[in-house]
Parts: sequence; C-alpha cells; structure tokens
Amino acid sequence: MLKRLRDRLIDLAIVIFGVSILVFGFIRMIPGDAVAIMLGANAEVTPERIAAIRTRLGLDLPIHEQYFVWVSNVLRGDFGVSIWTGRPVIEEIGHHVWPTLQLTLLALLTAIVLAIPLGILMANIRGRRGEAFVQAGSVIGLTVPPFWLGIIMILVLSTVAPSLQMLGYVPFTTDPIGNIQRLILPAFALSLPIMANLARLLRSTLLEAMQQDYIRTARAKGVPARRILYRHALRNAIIPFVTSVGIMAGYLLSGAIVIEQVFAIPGLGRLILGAIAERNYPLLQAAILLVTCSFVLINFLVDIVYTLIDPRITE
Amino acid sequence: APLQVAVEQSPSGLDPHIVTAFSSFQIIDGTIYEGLTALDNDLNIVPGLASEWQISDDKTTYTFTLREGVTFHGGDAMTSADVVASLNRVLAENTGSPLASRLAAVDSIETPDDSTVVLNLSAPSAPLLSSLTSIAIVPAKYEDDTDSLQRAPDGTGPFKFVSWQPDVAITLEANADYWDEERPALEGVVFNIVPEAATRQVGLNSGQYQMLPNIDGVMAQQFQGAGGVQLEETLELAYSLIGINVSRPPFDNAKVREAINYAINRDDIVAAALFGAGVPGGPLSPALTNYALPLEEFGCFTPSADKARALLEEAGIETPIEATLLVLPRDSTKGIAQVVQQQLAAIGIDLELDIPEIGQFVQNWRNSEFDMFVSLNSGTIEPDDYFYRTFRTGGSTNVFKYSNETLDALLDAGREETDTAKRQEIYADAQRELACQGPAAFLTYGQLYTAMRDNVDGYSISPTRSMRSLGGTSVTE
Amino acid sequence: MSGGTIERPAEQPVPTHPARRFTLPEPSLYNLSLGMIILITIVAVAAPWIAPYDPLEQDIIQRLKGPSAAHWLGTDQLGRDLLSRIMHGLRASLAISAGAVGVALVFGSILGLLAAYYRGWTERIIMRLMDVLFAFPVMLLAIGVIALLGPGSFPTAAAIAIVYTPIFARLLRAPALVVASSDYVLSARSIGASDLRIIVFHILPNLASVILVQVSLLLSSAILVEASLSFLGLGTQPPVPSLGMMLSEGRNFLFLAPWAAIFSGLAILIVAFALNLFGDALRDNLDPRLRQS
Amino acid sequence: MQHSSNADVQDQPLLAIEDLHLSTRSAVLVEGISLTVNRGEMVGLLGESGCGKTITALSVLGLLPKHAVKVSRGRILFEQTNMADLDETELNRIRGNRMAMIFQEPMTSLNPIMTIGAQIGEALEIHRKMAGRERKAEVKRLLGLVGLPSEDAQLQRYPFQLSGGQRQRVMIAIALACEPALLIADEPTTALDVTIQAQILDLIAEMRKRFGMACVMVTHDLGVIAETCDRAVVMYAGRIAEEGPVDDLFGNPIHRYTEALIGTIPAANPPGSRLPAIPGAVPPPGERPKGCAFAGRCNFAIDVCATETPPEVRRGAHAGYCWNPAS
Amino acid sequence: MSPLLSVRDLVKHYPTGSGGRVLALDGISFDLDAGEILGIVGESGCGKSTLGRTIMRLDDPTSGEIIYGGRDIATIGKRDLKQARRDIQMVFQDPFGSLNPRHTVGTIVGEPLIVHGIANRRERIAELLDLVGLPKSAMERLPHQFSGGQRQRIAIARALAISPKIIVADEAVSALDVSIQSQIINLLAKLRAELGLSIIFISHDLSVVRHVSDRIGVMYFGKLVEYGPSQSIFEAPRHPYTRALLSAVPRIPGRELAQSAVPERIVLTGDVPNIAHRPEGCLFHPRCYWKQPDCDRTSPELRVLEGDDFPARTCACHFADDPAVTTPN
Ligand SMILES: Nc1ncnc2c1ncn2[C@@H]1O[C@H](COP(=O)(O)OP(=O)(O)OP(=O)(O)O)[C@@H](O)[C@H]1O
Ligand SMILES: Nc1ncnc2c1ncn2[C@@H]1O[C@H](COP(=O)(O)OP(=O)(O)OP(=O)(O)O)[C@@H](O)[C@H]1O
Ligand SMILES: [Mg+2]
Ligand SMILES: [Mg+2]
Repeated sequence: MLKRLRDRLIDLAIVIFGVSILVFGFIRMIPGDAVAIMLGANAEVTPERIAAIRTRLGLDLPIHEQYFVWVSNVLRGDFGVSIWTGRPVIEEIGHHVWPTLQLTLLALLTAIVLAIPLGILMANIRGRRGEAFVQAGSVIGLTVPPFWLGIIMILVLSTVAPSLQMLGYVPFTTDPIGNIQRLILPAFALSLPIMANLARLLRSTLLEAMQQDYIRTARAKGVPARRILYRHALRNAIIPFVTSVGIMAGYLLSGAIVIEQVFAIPGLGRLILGAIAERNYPLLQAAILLVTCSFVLINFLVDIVYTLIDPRITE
Repeated sequence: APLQVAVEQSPSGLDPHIVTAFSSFQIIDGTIYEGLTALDNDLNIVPGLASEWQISDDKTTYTFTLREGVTFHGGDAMTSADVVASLNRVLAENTGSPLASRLAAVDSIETPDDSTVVLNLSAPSAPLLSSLTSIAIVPAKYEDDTDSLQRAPDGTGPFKFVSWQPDVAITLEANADYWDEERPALEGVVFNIVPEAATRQVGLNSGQYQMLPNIDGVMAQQFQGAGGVQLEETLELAYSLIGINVSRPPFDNAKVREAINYAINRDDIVAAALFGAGVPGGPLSPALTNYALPLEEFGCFTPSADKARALLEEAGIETPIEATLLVLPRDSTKGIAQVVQQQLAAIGIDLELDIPEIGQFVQNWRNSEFDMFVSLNSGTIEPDDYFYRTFRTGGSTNVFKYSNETLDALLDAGREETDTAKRQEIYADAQRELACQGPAAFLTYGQLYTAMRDNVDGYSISPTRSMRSLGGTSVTE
Repeated sequence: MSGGTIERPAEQPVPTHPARRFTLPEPSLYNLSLGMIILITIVAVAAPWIAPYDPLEQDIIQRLKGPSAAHWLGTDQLGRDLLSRIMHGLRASLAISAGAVGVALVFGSILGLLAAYYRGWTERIIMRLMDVLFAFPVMLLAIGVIALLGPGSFPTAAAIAIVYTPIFARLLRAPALVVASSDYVLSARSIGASDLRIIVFHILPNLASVILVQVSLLLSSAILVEASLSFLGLGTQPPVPSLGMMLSEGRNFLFLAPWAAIFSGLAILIVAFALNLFGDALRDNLDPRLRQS
Repeated sequence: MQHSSNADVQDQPLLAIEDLHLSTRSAVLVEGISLTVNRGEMVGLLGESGCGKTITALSVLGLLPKHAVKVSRGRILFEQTNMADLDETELNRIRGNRMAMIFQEPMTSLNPIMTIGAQIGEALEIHRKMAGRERKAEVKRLLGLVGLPSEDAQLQRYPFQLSGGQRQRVMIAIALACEPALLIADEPTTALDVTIQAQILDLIAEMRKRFGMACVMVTHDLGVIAETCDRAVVMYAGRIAEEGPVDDLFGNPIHRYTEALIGTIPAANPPGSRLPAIPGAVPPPGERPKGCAFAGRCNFAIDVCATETPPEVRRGAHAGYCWNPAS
Repeated sequence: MSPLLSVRDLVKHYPTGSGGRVLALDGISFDLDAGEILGIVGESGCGKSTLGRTIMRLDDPTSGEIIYGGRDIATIGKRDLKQARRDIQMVFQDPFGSLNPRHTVGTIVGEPLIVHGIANRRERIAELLDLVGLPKSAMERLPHQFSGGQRQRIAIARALAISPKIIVADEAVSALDVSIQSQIINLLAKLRAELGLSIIFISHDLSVVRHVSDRIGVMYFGKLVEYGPSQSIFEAPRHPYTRALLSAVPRIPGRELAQSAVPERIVLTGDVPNIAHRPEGCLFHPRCYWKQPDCDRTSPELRVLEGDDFPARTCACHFADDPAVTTPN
C-alpha cells in the first residue's frame, strides 16, 4: 500500500515535471510575439521599443534559462505578473478559478446524481422492450455537442421565459440565488455527456457484475433481488465508476472552455483563450499548469480513493 | 440602478495612453477620461477640459485655457501640471504609447499658470486639435507609472471607475463632482462582458442587459421588429480594405491593382458580409463629409470584370495569378474574404485564404508577409493621422511597402497646411492618387448600431465608438 | 472391436461453444447505426457529385433564405446552399476526424504494443510520456497545438491526432498485456518467432476488435472536438466548410436564420450518434476474453 | 411453507426431479432427467463437461440464467412443493435456508469486496433474522465448524486474502449457515489441489453426518463419486445414461459409456500401457443424434442405437439406458 | 550415456509488487534421457509451469544451468537460442488459450516452419495433422471450430513441426475431459515410441503422471522433494508429501490394479505455503503429519536413501529412512 503510494507519487512528480516542460515549451513555440501583439496593429513601433519591452519581460534570455527562471519562481510560489495588466498572475487566476470550479462541480454532481439511477434503470431494462430507445437516448446524450445544446437552450428559454436572469455570472457570495440560477443551464449542458457516459458505464459494469459468479452465490443464499442489486452488484460496479469520474474531470474542463464562452461565464477557459490570443505568457503558463496539475492530482486522488474502496488493492 | 451594458470583449487594460483596442476605448473614452479637446457626434472639435484656446498666427503656438473646477476622481484638482505630465507620459519611450506620434509636432510645453498650457510646435500641425481629443488627461502622479492605470483608471469624466472583475464586468458610478452643470443621470454603468453574440442578444431581449453598444449589422437586424428594443445607428469610421503588398510581383504593377479594384463589387460585399449594413467607400470614410470624395470620382468603383481583364492584359500579366489573402480572423472579414475570393476568381486571380490566429495575423501583417490582406481598421477623423503613417514612403504602418512621390508631397503639404479649403484640395488629390492604383482596394464602411431597451433615453451613437454620451443618458422606469 | 483408436481420424470438427463471435444481440440498433454510417460515408465521399449546388457558389440575392424547394435546408449569409455545404462539411469533418484518428491509431498502437510487449523501462518511459500528454484536457491540448500551427484543417487534425495518441496507447496496452501473456504468444515465442512477428502477427490481430470499437468511438468524439474547435474559430477555416465551422458561422445570425446553426448542429449530432452507436454495438460483441481485462 | 415431522412426509423423497427438460431458444440442453434424493442421502451426478450437470443443479434452486435457459417440461418437487409454483420471494425463503448450493469456482464465487464475515452473516440475517452480536457469534461458530480460524479479525478478511481451499470452506460455511435439508455441491473441488480436495470432501462428509442433510454431489470425477456417494446418476449429453448404487454402478456398469469411462482411468490400467480411449467428443446440445447420443463414439453400437431411444435396463436399484448393455 | 538434457540447480525468482520476490524455483536438478518421459507433479503454484518455461528460456533463469547438446541454454544468445528451440518444444495446458483464435490450423501448425525457413510446408502440415489424427481438411479451419481434445492435437502437431527432440507438456491433459484425456495420453505415448521423443510431462494428477512416466519428480514449493523411477515412487513413496498426494487420489473400488502403497487416506491440515510466509527449515513441515522437532530448523537435502530398494531415487526428508514415516500417527 505504502509502496504503491510512493510509486504513484514518484510517477506524479515525473508527470508534473514533464507537463511543466511541455507547457513552457509549447507556449514559447507559439508563433506571434507577445510584444508585437501587445503594441497592436496601429501602433508606432520601433525596434528599440520592442527590445526594451522584451528585456523587461525577460523574453530576451535563451529559452532554457527562461524555463529555469520560471520554474524556480514557481517553486517559490511566484507565478509572475500578467503582461497586460501587471496584476499578479495568481490574482487573475484566482478570479477565474471559482466560476469554473463551481460550474464543473455542479455539472459533475448533477451528472453523478442522475447517472446512478439512470444506469440502474438502463441495466434493469436490459433485454426488455424499450432498451433500444434508452440506449439510443444515452448515445444522443453522449454525442450532443454541449455548446450547441447551450445555444439551443438559450434560444428556447428566451422565448419561453424571456425574463429569466440566466446569463453571465454573479459570485455566490454576492447573490447565491442568482449564482445558482445562472449556473444551472450551463451546468446541465456540460453535464449531459458526462451523465450519459457515467450512466452507460454503470450500466455495463452493473450488467457485468450481475453476471459474476458471486451474484449467483448470493441468489443461492436467498438474498432478495433488490438487495443483490444494491449490496452486491452496485458496490462492485461503483469501483470503475469512481475511477472514471477522475477521467471525467478532463472532459469537464474541455467542455467548460466552450460552455463558458456560450454562457458568458468568466472562468479559466475564457482566461486561457484570452491569454493565448494576447500571448500573455506568464498568465497562460500558470493557468495551463494549474489545470493540468489539478487534473493529474484529481486522478491521483481518485486512484487513492480507488485503493481505499477496493480492498483487493490494499495488499 | 446602474445601466447594464453588454460588450463582447474584455478590455485588455484601461490605461488610456497604452491601450488601442476598441474593447478598452469604448469603456474609458469620454466616460472616465477626457482630453483637452473633444469630438461631438458629428465629429466636430469642441472644447473638452480646455474651455478655449488661441492659435498664434504662425500656427506654431497653441495656448489652452483649462476649465475651472475640474477634479480627478481621486479628488485632486486638475491643473496644468497634470496636462503636461499627461502629454509627457504619452511621449515617453517607457510608456510605449501608440499615441506618441500624434504629438510628434510638439516641440515644447509651457505652463505659465495653473490653468494655462502652451504648446510650441516645431512646424504647423493641422491635426493637432483632433489628436488632442484622444489624449486623456491623467493625474501627474502617474507620469512614470505604467501599471496602475491599466487596472484602476483615474480621470475627470462623468463616471468614476469602481471595480473590474476580469471577464465578468467593469463597473462605473456617476461622478457626483463632475465639472459640468449637467451631472450624469445614471447611477452608474456596468459593462458586462459577454462573448457569445446569441447570449448578448437574448440578454437584451430579456431585459437583463439594457444596451448593446457598437454592434454590427448582423446583430442589429436581429433586433429589428423585436419589441422593447430601439436601435441607434451611424456610419462608422472603421473601414475594411484589401491591402496589397506592392513589393511582390505582379502587384508592383499599378494596372494589376487597378484591375483588382475593377473586379471587386463593393455592393455585394456590403450585402453579404455586412448584411446590408454599410456603404462602399473610398480611402476616407463617407462620414468625414469635409474630406471624403463621392465615389463617382473613382472610376474603378464601378465594377467591371471586362475592364479588369483588359487591364491585366495591358499589363502583360498571365492569368491565373495565384496569391494568398491574409485574413483578419473576424467574422466580417472572413465573410469579405470569401466574397472577394469569388469576385477575383472571375478575372483569373486565384486567392487562397490564410486565416491565422490573431497574434499570427498581426505579426505577418507587421512584417509585410502577405500578398494581400483583408482587415478592419479603426479610422480617425483626421486624414493626416491615417494617411501619413499608412501610405507615405517609410510610414510606420506602411506595410504595403508603398512609395509614391506625388502622394508623399501631398501628405507633407497636408500636414502643415491649416487652411481648411486648401486641405480639402490636398486630400482630394491624395484620395484620387490612392483610390484605384494605390496599395489597397478600399472596400466598405460599416453601419454601426447600438441596441437599447426602449426606456433608455438620451444616448446617441458616435462614429468613433466612443460612449461619451452616456453622460447624458437616462433610464425611465 | 477393441478400445477406441486415436488413429481413427476424428469426425467433423465440433463447435465447442455455440457461435459466440460477433453475434449481435441487438441487431436493430447495430443495423441502424451501420446503415447510418454507410449512408453518411456515401454522402461524404460522393458529395462533389451528388450535392445539388457548389458549396462555395455565392448567390447574394438568395442569402439567408429558409428551407425551400430550391434549397432544402435554406441558404447561408453568402447565399450558399446549406444542404450542399453540409454535405461537403461532412466530407471535411469526416476527413479530419478519420485522418486524425488514423494517425493517432498508428502511433498510439505502436507505443501501446511496445509498452505491453517489452514491459520494464520501455513501458515506464512510454507510459509516463503518454501520461504527460494525457494530463492535458483534450481541448486545451488541441488549442495549444492549433496556437502552434495556426488554425485550419490540417492543424486541427494534427491536434486531434496528438490528443488521441495517448488514448490509444493506454487503451491498447491493457488488452495487449493480456494477449502478450497468453499461451499462444508464449508458444509463438517458443518456436523462435521474432518479436516483430509476434507483435504484428499474433498480438495485433487479436486487438482488432478493441481497436475497431475505439476507432468508432473516437471518430465520434473527434467530430465533436473538431466542431468545438471550429466553434471557437480555431478549426477549419473558410471557405471550405466543415460542420463545426458552419455551426460557428450560423450562430451569428441565429435569430435571423436559425436553420443554419440548427441543421449543422444536427448533422454533427447525427454523425457522432451513428459512430458512437456503432462502436457501442461492436463493444457489446467484443471477444469476451478481452472484455475481462 | 410448513415443515412437518409427520412420518409420512419423512418417507417422501426430499427432492424429486421428474422428467426435467431444460432448453434455450435454440436447443434442448437437458432431456428428461428424473432423480430422487431422500433425506440424508448423498447422490452423485456424474458426467462430462457440458452434459448439463450445472444447469440441472441450478434449475433445482430456480437459479437458471434468466432469459437464456428455461424449464420446458417436467417438474421439480422439493419437500413436496413444486418449485415452479413459487414466486421469487418464496424461492428466496427456501434458497440458502432449506436448500443450499456450493459452486465450482471458489475463486470467483465470493463477492470480492465484502468481508467473509458479512457474506456468511448475510444468510443468517435473511433467514434467521439474526443481528449484531448474535450473528457474529454464529458466524464465528460456522467458521470454526469448517476448520477456519474464528477470531474476530478473521471476519474482517476479504476473499482475495484467502487461498482456494479456504474460500471453498467459506462457501461451505455460507451453505451450512441455516442447516439446510439439501446441499447441492457443484464440482466443489475441481479447482483445487488433490490434497485440498481431500480436505473439502472430508469436510462435506462430516457436515452431512452432523446435520443429517442430503447432498447432491455434482462432478466429473469418478473417484470423488466412488468415495463419497451412496448412489449416483451418470449423465451423457443431457440425458441420464445410468443410475444406481455406487458399487453396482462401478462394479457392473450397464451403459457402455459408463463402462468405457471407467476403462479410461489411468489408475485402472497398468502403467505404460495403452489406455482405452473413447474416440470423438460429446455432441453439443442442438446437434445430438436421435437415438443414443453415445452411439457415434461407442465401440459396441448396433444399428438401432442411432435411431431409437435406448430402453431402460434395470437390475434392481441399478438402471441404465442402453441397447447393447454391458453384462 | 550422458543425458539428453541436464538441469542443474535451477533457480528462478520473480519480483513481487511489494519489493519481495517469489522463489518459484529453488534449486531444481534433474536429467532427461533420450526417449524418456519425465513426470513432474506438484500442487498448484509449486513452480511446475515456471520450470517448463525456464527450460524453454521463455523466462530467464536467475541461476543454474540447463545443459543441452553440450551447451548451457540458460546463457546462450538469441541466435543460438532459436536453434535450441528447434529441439525443445512446448504444449500448453489450455487448449483454448494456446492457439491464436484468428489463425487457421494450417497457419498455426505451419508457423514454426516459416520461422525456421523450412520448405514444403503444405505437405509437412498435412503429414503432421495425420500424425496427430486430424483430417487434412482441418487446415482451413479456425481453432474455435474444434473440441478441446482436437485443439490439443493441433498444439501437439505444431510442437512437432520442426522435429524437436524434447517436448515439454505443461498440464497438457488437465483441462480435458476424462474420456478425451486418454486420447492425448495415448498420442504422446505413441509419439515417444515412434519418434523417440523425450517428454517432460507436467501434471498435478498423480495417476496420469504415473501412467506415462519413466521417472517422476515430485515438487513442493519450488523444490524437488522426491525424484526417481516411476515405479519406486508409486510402490514405496518415502516423502510424507508424496505419500499424502498418493493417498488423496480418489479410488474406485474394485478398479484398482494393485493394492495402493498408502491404503489410508492422509488428510493434510494447514494450507499450502505462500510467499507471505515461507516456512523455515523443511518447507513441508507445517503440513507434515510426521513433523519432528528439527524439521522447522534445518532444511533437508535431496539425498539417496539408505537401504532403499530403488537406488536411483532421491528424497528430501530428514526421516525418509525411518520406516515410521510410512505409518502416520
Ligand atoms: N446461459 C446459457 N445459455 C445457453 N446455453 C447454456 C447456458 N448455460 C449453459 N449452457 C449450455 O448448456 C450445456 C450444459 O451446461 P452445464 O454448465 O450444465 O454443463 P456441465 O455439465 O456443468 O459442464 P462442466 O463440467 O463444464 O461444468 C452446455 O452445452 C452449455 O453450453
Ligand atoms: N510472471 C510471474 N511473476 C511473478 N510471479 C510469478 C510469475 N509466474 C509465476 N509466478 C509465481 O511463481 C510461483 C510458481 O508458479 P507456476 O505457474 O510455475 O506454478 P504451477 O506449479 O505451474 O502452478 P499451477 O498448477 O497453478 O499451474 C507461483 O507462486 C506464482 O505466483
Ligand atoms: Mg458445471
Ligand atoms: Mg502451471
């Protein structure tokens, strides 16, 4: 158990190191110069002026030195300042983290809460009439583009309930009801594919669990069907379910990038897209590093949880 | 309650001397900041923070008298020292202000007393007064500070900056100490940042937002007939054009450029790419009624594929010509690019569209790495400001690598000439020089709209996209 | 007659299990999805010949017209026929997805197989590398690649390929491990077969069904990724239509001409749906031995 | 169901399977099995792989795979109750209580993420309504009974922490929890080593003695039947080939299949000699020939074997179905 | 005559997940003569398959020698190994898992011929199929169309394709039905007689091993505990474990040929040892019915027994000489 944990931690460190190199290298390879973009198309630009700004931003150093400067600063908790606004990057990210966090958590929660009964239903309907419909429905749920769904929902809702305040974002602390009200639609659009995915996963793991020999043993014991489902099958089926929740975090972040755009939510996705367009290197590096590391961390945690709920791994 | 405005883009900063983008400009210009002079909505120069000014006979000395009782939002009174500091700030290398060139003619600045500022010019400069409209006066303490104003602007305008939640909203409140008798009627203004067009639209329809400023024809049309929404419109200064790299054959040949002009049907572009909301235009915006020549003056603005082909033949150029069109990644320019692509194909110019991401576009554009480009540029009210740096040999944004001695002479003269009639003459010649054989095919000027709820009163749209009339706007319940 | 003789040739081969390979429990959905995929492929491949109009041909007068007899799905802002554009868009979207998934498949399966077959350091290095790539949410990595290469069809395909490579590698590794430790691979090794021969001749064919399923599922999600990227204005660029780009364009005049956005969105949905359903049906019929892993 | 001590009832067989047919949509798997098990009796069910032993056993408990296999004819009487008349709730009252089953695969037949204490206790909870301390004590007693350590810590162990033999003991503890009248053991030792097999068979025999329960021992191992059972039934291709007391069955088989089967055992042949082999393989369900299913592999087949269902040849309690029986 | 194959002190460790190691083989030595069948018996997990795999060099041994044709297979290079594999072939337990489900029987049987560049493939394949009693028409079919016994014949045909000298049959009959089992046993016996093959016959079923083997090695937890001629082991087993094994074989009354050497059933208590607790001293002592005080301290060596009727036999028990061992208490 401890060794497993240690191994996972080593892997984690390697991966995060790799991620940091990739993030840095990637961003620096993006063509287009921060300074040129910063000065805009209409500006009077002299080479000296560009050089001066480059020096100020530390962009004149060789790339590996820039990387070491960056990493050593990051390790000291200093992510630098945003090129454009001069604000500390941490602060900028801090503003954007909450909406995304809220949105993704809400979506994840919705997905999980709905996926479990749906998955059970789908497993139960196996072999009966209507299965094809439920199956097809779940595939639609999985493949409907969330942003398109979002737009259609906005379109429909604006005709059905035009006065509903559902756009934009207000912090939960200022207006809890307004906050939830505005997040419900995007969270739903975002959660639909995940819900479908999880429900389908649960269905197949449940069906698989129901085929296992130990279910037969339970039936031979005279355990009633409901109890078999909940005590025996579901508890086994939920293990892969939990692991895939970690993977879902990735889908969620991907989906959030687009959904934030549609619903005007000031989250990390918008921050990152904006930062790319502006070549705001420090901001972009920090934001992507944050997202990837948290994704890696989530999966690490899920792995730990997995270890905890599956007694077989503890050995 | 404050006025809820929805805008597309988050500003990248709010320092009036640094930012260039419309997204920043429309929020701060005339609302938070004011210049010594100002523009009314008909583009006339009117007094701003300077209540009056005298111009010496040799046109090289401008004496401005500052308005009494003007205070910055921070509470300090505005004095001539602030004005000097502001101008110096713009000129300082360290600031990197794109406005610096507009003060190129200023030789020295004097402040005889707290309420007088004297500008000594090295040579007469016709555009000076209009240039000053865009140079905001900020407190002197920011002279060497290039960071603070980006986040927390401090001006003299009718609205005070309250807060900026990145990607959410920028909130302004009415300036109770505003110098004008007429204080703003609004309690404040909230600029909500809403990137998705459909979302902004729904928001206005539902009343969550009360104003969508400076929108294009496509969106405006979708409000037509919608209950509870009114539209304000004006022709804007921003223009779209096809730029041509004259250092690359066959575009070094003026006949080829003229052929391109003949091949383009500007009415179709207006209809398709601008959804009918706009007008064809030459080198200057038709909104500049003083200067702009009527289109009939430019023969090549009457589309004719035959003429175009004849010109190509005359030039001895083999078709098809293959070229790449660098496209500014915006919906309207993408639309224009596609229409132009089809139109030029008819005369044997095969364009390949290259639609890079914005950063790449700017880089390629700046380094003249294109055969042709299509972009949308903000215009100015002063022809010199635009023509000189764009088309004069060696001009700072002469990415076309264009060089025309006749034009250079005209532009030099126009810059120093202060007599309006003569200037009109000079710029008429310049327009003729540029229209058909210049390094660009001038295409269209869009119609600019502002959509508001019916109960918003007193707002009038400006061709420059400035929202300064918010000061006189009110909302009836 | 004495006791049984082994010399006596055994009778006809006897199926020991009732035919279990590739029997399809839900023929309806499977057939439906297969039919849809065939139809979609035909439309995509034959688009240049069967589309009623040239997808690039503008007819400014006819712009933003709703569905009519002449234009079944209406026209877009430049007066181009939406049906024809959707047909060609399908072609572009499918080409991008198929290309991307194809490349990812080749690289991903090579890496996954090498990792599974050689284990040890090879496996560690490959899998950590894949983990690094996998640490990026799909869209983020894709956006990064596009920022690097510039928007367009090729960069979109490249981005998707890079994003999917670790997915294939990770996915194939597990069943490849099972197959690699199977007795028939062991027996191939015992007759002295080379590693290459074993990987290509023994392991790979037995992963065919896993691969097929994953290919169809990833094709489906590649369509969606392409659409998302185009929606953000980073994917395919005009004039050549792709489904995502059409949706992205169409949403600008959603209230003027909703059909442009609705139909292109529906087209995306249908393609992704068919591919996913097909993958599902295939998976349900996967070799049961591989399903256990 | 009421459970009387009436002598009349005691004389009735505990389990009577009458002309049982089991079939899938496409094939008949089991054709006309009849079998009685008396109280306290140990009956062996012998046959090659795939001949239908497991599904026959499952059908007795009403555990046939849903939608796949059905009882198409015949009936199963357990304590005079027709199992077909019972609904799922009533069946659950019998399963694990009056009748229990042990499965072939000790490795997979236990729930991997439930402690063995919980798994044994579940039957007690359901049928005996035991809870808390009482249940725990009973679980410990059962563990001790099957020869597993019965400290508290043992209850918290998971199946993966146990060896195959230990798991099979847990299975037996589960089956014995409610002291059933009938235990069906479906190849309880095939997955185990010989030395462990001996332990488990011993254990079953001992438990049977102690509780006086009847037992059906399903196996393909002649030796296991010979050592443990009173009576045995030999199945071939879904039908009964022969049945009778073990001594008669092995001493003087009637059916040629039984005879050949016994002949092939290495231990019954001099080392190094050629083993008598049965050529060919068992025909799978759906492809079984008309007459005797063994005819195609039988060295003593006569013409009629291939066309007519073989008649019963009875020698006292010992009966076989063969056209050309061994003497 | 020197033996065909000599295994000397073969050791194989497997690393475990938690940093420890499994001693799958713990110093195994034996000889295999030409044309001999050597039976290896033992409980599940005692290292039988590992032994087979290591001899084939499918796994590299940790130490020890495998001498074949004057060379040590344990250390030879890749090219030589390929050559050596022409002479040693393997048949696996699972007739379902050891044939590639996607290849036809012809391909499967012909693969060794391709790998070793042997011409006239079709003829050879037909010949091989005939040898194992399958019709020629089988060539075009896929493995799943065959029964277990038939598949095992296919596997044997493949192993024979390049005319090996030795065949390692790892539980080759364990997965088969009794009636089919004897077909395969007969086939192997016939091949030995006709082709002069040597066979290492691995099984957990003592009665099967006894039937075919000339010599037998009894393995317990990675070690040989008794090794000698088949007859000696069956008629007079000396190691307590061998005795227990023998006694546990279920018997059919009246069908035994000879009175068993161990008439009373010896039921072992305790569990098979595992890596988690590898006992000190004699590995078998925790389960031994004849455990003596010294057994948990010193580990017995394989040795020739004093006054044994079968001098060729070795046994690893401190008390194997003691007649008392044969009478359990
Ligand atoms: N769920 C099912 N659906 C269809 N056929 C089945 C099903 N379960 C078993 N069968 C078939 O029924 C026949 C009898 O199977 P059963 O498991 O009873 O055999 P068995 O005698 O127990 O064999 P073994 O010794 O291998 O356990 C086999 O041919 C098998 O293929
Ligand atoms: N690749 C491996 N890695 C780690 N341990 C292994 C490996 N292969 C076998 N072992 C371990 O080595 C020991 C011997 O295994 P082996 O398969 O040789 O036993 P066996 O006698 O063939 O058993 P069985 O009768 O079950 O086939 C076992 O404890 C097993 O867990
Ligand atoms: Mg069975
Ligand atoms: Mg083995």
